[in-house]
Amino acid sequence: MGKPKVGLYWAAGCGGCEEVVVDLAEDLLTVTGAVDIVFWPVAMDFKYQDVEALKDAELAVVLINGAVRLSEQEHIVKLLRRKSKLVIANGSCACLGGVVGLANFSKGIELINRAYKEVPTVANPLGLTPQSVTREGDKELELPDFYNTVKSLNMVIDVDYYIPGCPSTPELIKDAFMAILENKLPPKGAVLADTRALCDTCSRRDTKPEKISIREFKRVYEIEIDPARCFLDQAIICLGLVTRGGCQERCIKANMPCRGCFGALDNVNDQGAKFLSALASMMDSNDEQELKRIVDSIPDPAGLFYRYSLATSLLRGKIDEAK
Amino acid sequence: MAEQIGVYICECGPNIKDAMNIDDVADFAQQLDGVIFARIFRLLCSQEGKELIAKDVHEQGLTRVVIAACSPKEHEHTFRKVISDAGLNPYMLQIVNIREQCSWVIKDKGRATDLAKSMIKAAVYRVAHHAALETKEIEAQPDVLVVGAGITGMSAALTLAQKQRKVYLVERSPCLGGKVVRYEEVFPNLECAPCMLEPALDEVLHHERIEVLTLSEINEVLGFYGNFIVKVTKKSRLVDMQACIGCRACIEPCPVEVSDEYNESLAKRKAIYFPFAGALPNAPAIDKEHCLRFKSQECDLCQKACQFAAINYEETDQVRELNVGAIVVATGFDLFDVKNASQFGYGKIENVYTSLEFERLLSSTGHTGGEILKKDGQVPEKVALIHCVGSRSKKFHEHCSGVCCSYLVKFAHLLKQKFPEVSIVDIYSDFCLPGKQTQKSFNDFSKEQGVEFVRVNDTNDLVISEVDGKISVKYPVSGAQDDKSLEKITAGLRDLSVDMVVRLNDTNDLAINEVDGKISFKYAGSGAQDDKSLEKGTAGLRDLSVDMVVLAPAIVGAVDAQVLAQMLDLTTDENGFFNEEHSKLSPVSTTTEGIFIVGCAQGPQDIAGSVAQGQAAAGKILSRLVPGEKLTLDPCTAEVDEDLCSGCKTCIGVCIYNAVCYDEEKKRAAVNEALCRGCGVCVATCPSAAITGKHFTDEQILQEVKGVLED
Amino acid sequence: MKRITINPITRLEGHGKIDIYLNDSGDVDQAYFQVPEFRGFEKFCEGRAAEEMPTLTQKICGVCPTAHHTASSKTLDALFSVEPPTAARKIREFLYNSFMFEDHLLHFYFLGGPDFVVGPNAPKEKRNILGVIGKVGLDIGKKVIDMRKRIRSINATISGSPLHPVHGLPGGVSRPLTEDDRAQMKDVVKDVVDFAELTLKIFDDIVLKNREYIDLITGDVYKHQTYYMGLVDENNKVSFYEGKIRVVDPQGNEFAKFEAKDYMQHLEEAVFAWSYVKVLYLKNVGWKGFVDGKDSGIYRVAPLARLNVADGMATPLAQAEFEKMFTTLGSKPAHNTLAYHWARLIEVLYAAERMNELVNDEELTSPKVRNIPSQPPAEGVGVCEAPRGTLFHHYQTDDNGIIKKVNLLVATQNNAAGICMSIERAARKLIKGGKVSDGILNMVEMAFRAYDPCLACATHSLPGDMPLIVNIYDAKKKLVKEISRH
Amino acid sequence: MEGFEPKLVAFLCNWCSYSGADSAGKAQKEFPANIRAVRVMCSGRVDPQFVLEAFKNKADGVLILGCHPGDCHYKEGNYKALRRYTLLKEVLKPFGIEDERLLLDWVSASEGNRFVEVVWQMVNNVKRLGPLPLRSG
Repeated sequence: MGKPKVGLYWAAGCGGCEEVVVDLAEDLLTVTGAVDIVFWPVAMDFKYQDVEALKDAELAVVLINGAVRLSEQEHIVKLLRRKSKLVIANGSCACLGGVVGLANFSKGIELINRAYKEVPTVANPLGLTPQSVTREGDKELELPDFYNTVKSLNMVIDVDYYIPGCPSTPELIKDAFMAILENKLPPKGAVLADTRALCDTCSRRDTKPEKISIREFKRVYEIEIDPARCFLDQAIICLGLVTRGGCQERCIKANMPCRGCFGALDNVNDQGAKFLSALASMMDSNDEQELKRIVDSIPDPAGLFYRYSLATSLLRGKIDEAK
Repeated sequence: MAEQIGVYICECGPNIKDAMNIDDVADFAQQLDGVIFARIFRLLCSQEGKELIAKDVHEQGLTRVVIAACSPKEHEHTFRKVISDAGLNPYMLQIVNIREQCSWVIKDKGRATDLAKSMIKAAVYRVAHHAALETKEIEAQPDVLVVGAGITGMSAALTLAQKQRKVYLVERSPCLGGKVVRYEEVFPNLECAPCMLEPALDEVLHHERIEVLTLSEINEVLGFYGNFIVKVTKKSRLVDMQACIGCRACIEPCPVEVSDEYNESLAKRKAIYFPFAGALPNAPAIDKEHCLRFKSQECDLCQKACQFAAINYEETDQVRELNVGAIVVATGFDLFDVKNASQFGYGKIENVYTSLEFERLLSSTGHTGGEILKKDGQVPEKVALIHCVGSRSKKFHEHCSGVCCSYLVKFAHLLKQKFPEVSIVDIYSDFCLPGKQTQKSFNDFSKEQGVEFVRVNDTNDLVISEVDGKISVKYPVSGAQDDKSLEKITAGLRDLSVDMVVRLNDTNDLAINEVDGKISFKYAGSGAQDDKSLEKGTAGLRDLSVDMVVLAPAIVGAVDAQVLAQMLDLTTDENGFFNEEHSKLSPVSTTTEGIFIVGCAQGPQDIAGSVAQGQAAAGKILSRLVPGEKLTLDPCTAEVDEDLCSGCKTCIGVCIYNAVCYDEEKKRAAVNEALCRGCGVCVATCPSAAITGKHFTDEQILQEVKGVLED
Repeated sequence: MKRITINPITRLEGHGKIDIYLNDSGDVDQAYFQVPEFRGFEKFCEGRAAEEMPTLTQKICGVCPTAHHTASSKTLDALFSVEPPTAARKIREFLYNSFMFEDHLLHFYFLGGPDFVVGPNAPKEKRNILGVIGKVGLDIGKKVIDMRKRIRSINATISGSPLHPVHGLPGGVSRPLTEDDRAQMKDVVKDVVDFAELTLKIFDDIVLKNREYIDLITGDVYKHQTYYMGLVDENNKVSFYEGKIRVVDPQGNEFAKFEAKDYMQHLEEAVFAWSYVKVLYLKNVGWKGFVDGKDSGIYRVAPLARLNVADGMATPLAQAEFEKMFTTLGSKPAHNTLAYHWARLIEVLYAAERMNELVNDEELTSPKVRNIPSQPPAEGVGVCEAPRGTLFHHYQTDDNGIIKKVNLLVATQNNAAGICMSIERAARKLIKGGKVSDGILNMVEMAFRAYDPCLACATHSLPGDMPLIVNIYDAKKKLVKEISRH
Repeated sequence: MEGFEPKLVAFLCNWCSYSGADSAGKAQKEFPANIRAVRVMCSGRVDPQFVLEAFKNKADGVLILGCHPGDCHYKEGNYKALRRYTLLKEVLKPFGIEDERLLLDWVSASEGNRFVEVVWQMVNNVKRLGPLPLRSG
């Protein structure tokens, strides 16, 4: 038999995670030497049709980045699931819903209306919005349906492994490929990154005191940020303590706090709630009014704590209106 | 192997049976995953009930048990013991409270039945995730360290010093007895304090299982209940206590004179000194700070004077490492520093004394040998006693020291005894005379002196009656009130008044100055005063003249309590007293298990209270730290999974018991099971879900949540 | 009637779909370019903290996140009325040029280039980077990969991540550069000009020396007379990071020149039920449908447009290439869509030269990289030239800096109308008598590929959906022929 | 909401509130069958995830009951609960979950009456709101 066949697909994600595959650089040549990439829309002309032509489970592995937002994406990831032995969710959107998951704080229709009817530059006297089917004279044009709720990949298909990150890193992707080639994969469902939170590898951990007492949270633009000291000790919200490591402290090195893109750890069901719990313990008051004041110094706590994980949070987003 | 869950439903006589369709409930339970049977029984807590369960555990090979009955508060322990005796781990049990929280409160039978079902379902879900827990035991050291050899520490030490147990009594000063031993007579019955203490001092000094370490201080405390390691520095006395007979020959020759802190700095002492006459142990100490030899001068006068070669300049400080199971903190109190309240003129004006200074004036072991004289050697004619100095005031300390009124009464009494002619002005805002005898002694002293404080504050004299549908309160008049409601009082009692009683709202509003050799007072008068000379007085400032003042400053925690608090992981309140674990239920325990706070270290106390607390702490220790026995630890503690812990330290800050610590080597958190109380705060806080709360794990709780909500 | 559905299109960032309708004689009756993707950033950014916008909006596109991050950071400067210190300005501009350099090269070698380097009719499994490497040789291939890697690594040093920068703050950047950083940057920058010139040489050898390609570029299959828009500096030279927006008409006369904050007076969006992409046009000319010429508000942006609106390039080597291109093409503005590829490489050279200027700038390593905002936030507009065209961010917040309203006009939206026209024109010119082949269809795709469109951006949605399929239907939508490219 | 019987989860601290519920029971004070009690050692043990899990599992409301401030068996556990609760309330806003669906309150071991009052109050509030419509689609 020939080299293992590999596919890469890009659903509702920014595509950065496919750039990361390109960032494998010389390793890309190694990988492409060891496998046959038979499907990679951004870089190659193999077509959707070619995928359908494949036998079931003919692909050794497919890397899918992006969440599921449209009917078309659901259709294709299901097709790929059928065609591939392994499915790896690549990046925050596929694993957690990602930033696009923040849309779950709104209803689908609100997003459409804002973009196509309300923004100041739009000239739309007829109040048109994109339709699944449009008749133009004798012609009929289709668009995929826009779902009300953003879903992570594993809400739509069975996922074997997860490589989180916004974006993921070439190192993690290379390791994943190597694990597959050398048949050294961990148990199904594993997240192929660190098992501990970012603090474990954070260069600032030792500056974090055993007790942090915060009476007012600071925003990154409000103060000069000490480049060596734990952000939380500067009253700046950093999600590093609730976020899986493996990102190489990209943000920390740039003197910016963690925003949680690698998602929570194995035993945590809700990244935002867990972070909330830890952060609240640092709020230095036992008085209700004072606590409210401290909480008010956090701008948009929900948007911040669920930055990447809203779609996969326990509540998945804003509840519906009462019937 | 598959789980074998047995469900028992107690009828609890009619209590449960009649409130729901108990058979439905049993049928329902029978269907649940892992349940091999659901039995209904008349009364599970009965002997037969217990035997039934035990029998099933054996014969049916139950692996887990669910008991739907009364509150776990009633019988969780009972049933744990039952299954554990039957060979099952006691934690493989879940109690369902279908009595207090179902049958007794849900009146609708159908609803009660449904609720019972979902409660049992939740318990079955939960119990399936229970883990066998082992009760751990740790070696415990029965010996005890007592810090402070005042009357409190000594009584704790004496209570503790039983067979197979050693007590280390650490005292910073050269002598035992703390403050009390320096009082002459103590209220209410004017016992002679030194005489009262003498036997105790003697017993402590010669007790075979009490090791007294004078001139010693704690520098470091490590470990936890049952296993503390304490570093103590024992400063050199430079006098061999065995050789010394206390002849005092060495004192006179010493050329150095320094202020005598043991006489409240009212007098001078030498560099080699006895804290006071009769201080025990009966040997002087050399104060290195002032001794010329230690200022690199040649002097050995004391050594020359000693007939017994007791003086040894070579003796050096030593550090002792003590291994003890518990620590009793009896560090006593200090007085509010009146210099911080300039209106009292303390420290600026002669003959203005604090109560402790006055005690030394009264004391036959004091520098005046008990003579109360003004600085000019004259006898005082008019003495003012002032209550609540720096206390019961938002400006300084808000608390009431509780003993000042009593000892001021004592002072008044002793003054009158010594100089019947002296007139006393007692300036107070309220009298606090708690306890069995103090009020009585107050009354007795007053009478015996012919002093009558004209103020009725006995509410037993109240007459409450109904007049025209309103409640009327009649009460005897007080001669000296500024209370508007008492304005219209008859002055009938006034004539009887001999000494003056001036009542102020806050004695901290006083201003005391010196005016041509006399001490002048200014105080806010209150309009209605029980004093002939002030009879027609209207509100405003009054002048009144005395020639000696005794202040009763607030009792506060020892000035350096903070230092010790840090070493012991204790906290102190705004008045410098150590915080107890629970103000009512655990007044001498602290949040650090095995460390107890007694006497004035815990809060203002009189002598009896202090002694009682010392003995209470001793009792708590004796009941748990039994020589030869191990300490058993509740297994329901938190546990850190090092493979998940990122060392973010969030858990450490939330534990008030200091049970979670940070391992600097591994960069991981670790829970000390001996200190953990199993509250689970750290479990809920850990952002990595790396901490498990045994027997209340996330999984167990979530299974229960799932169970109660499932349709 | 037959319908050819090209769904999806490939070697671009984003989802695209083409429907070509053939009349009974097999000629093109009508062609549609559709974008089947949408995400709705304008809405879900509402309620977020303003300072999070640079790292939120960059998720619009993983290919040009630096463009969104930069536009967003500049919008925050305006929102909080705070000027970044010079050092911060220069750090941002360096990063921006470094990013343009890398992004344009990605397109040439990975996306658009293969059409020329391996040829439009080459077998499809060759029409990709690996094919390019096969053609230009592994040495150059390794050079390409290595250069990209080194550029990404300095971008990471400057901004945190090689892909999604995180350093942007209102009034500056989160971290100053050290001399060590500068040394690392210099070590890369020393090679960028040579590399740009090497790439231009490859283009020269493979494309410009090839008669066929020249005819293709200058021929009328890929040609439209439109307005052009782009950012220029104070000397009307091409500028990526800041400047004024200049619009020229099809004859090259200045039609408008305006500040970012005035964008609403000049630009408007049309909505079509059959596509998720909103089509931008010049408000003051108006929407006349998918037609070119002076009377149609359709304008184009990105490399060729930027060169068309500018009087030249701010750096000498790029200036020379600028002149060479317009001489070769014989007109300015040049309307030849395929010339986008050429213009893109000239911008690569400009970026390389600009990086050299900045990396040696003393101020680059000044520790002062932030001015803390002192004004309450209110409203701000920010602009920069993304690789694929002019990019506008516009935010309104409450006093607490919580986003109330967002509007985003994104690079490819500017070109959407142009792309639609180009595809239809190419289809009309290339498909005759119902004859379609893989090569022909690829040449239809070349019409949009020249723009290097980012349809992710175009819809503030997520790029790159399905590969291109061509189905030919009859009028009753019966599949009569399925074209396989094997 | 006619005929709607909400399901409420009540996390009760072992020392005060659970005993409070028991004393209501011992006094045979009627309380609604809508309450599903879950015992925890301390209100400070209640992980915000539990609250969300309860909602996710179709709870229409969640109560957290602990010892009165100052009376916590673990000294400060209930304050930890209060801190989390205050922040959780704020975080829940954009999720559209009405304020009355989550309550933190204090019930001591002796306050059987108070327990019953708090519970009835909560049940009535949630009845007014109707079932919790979790996000669909």
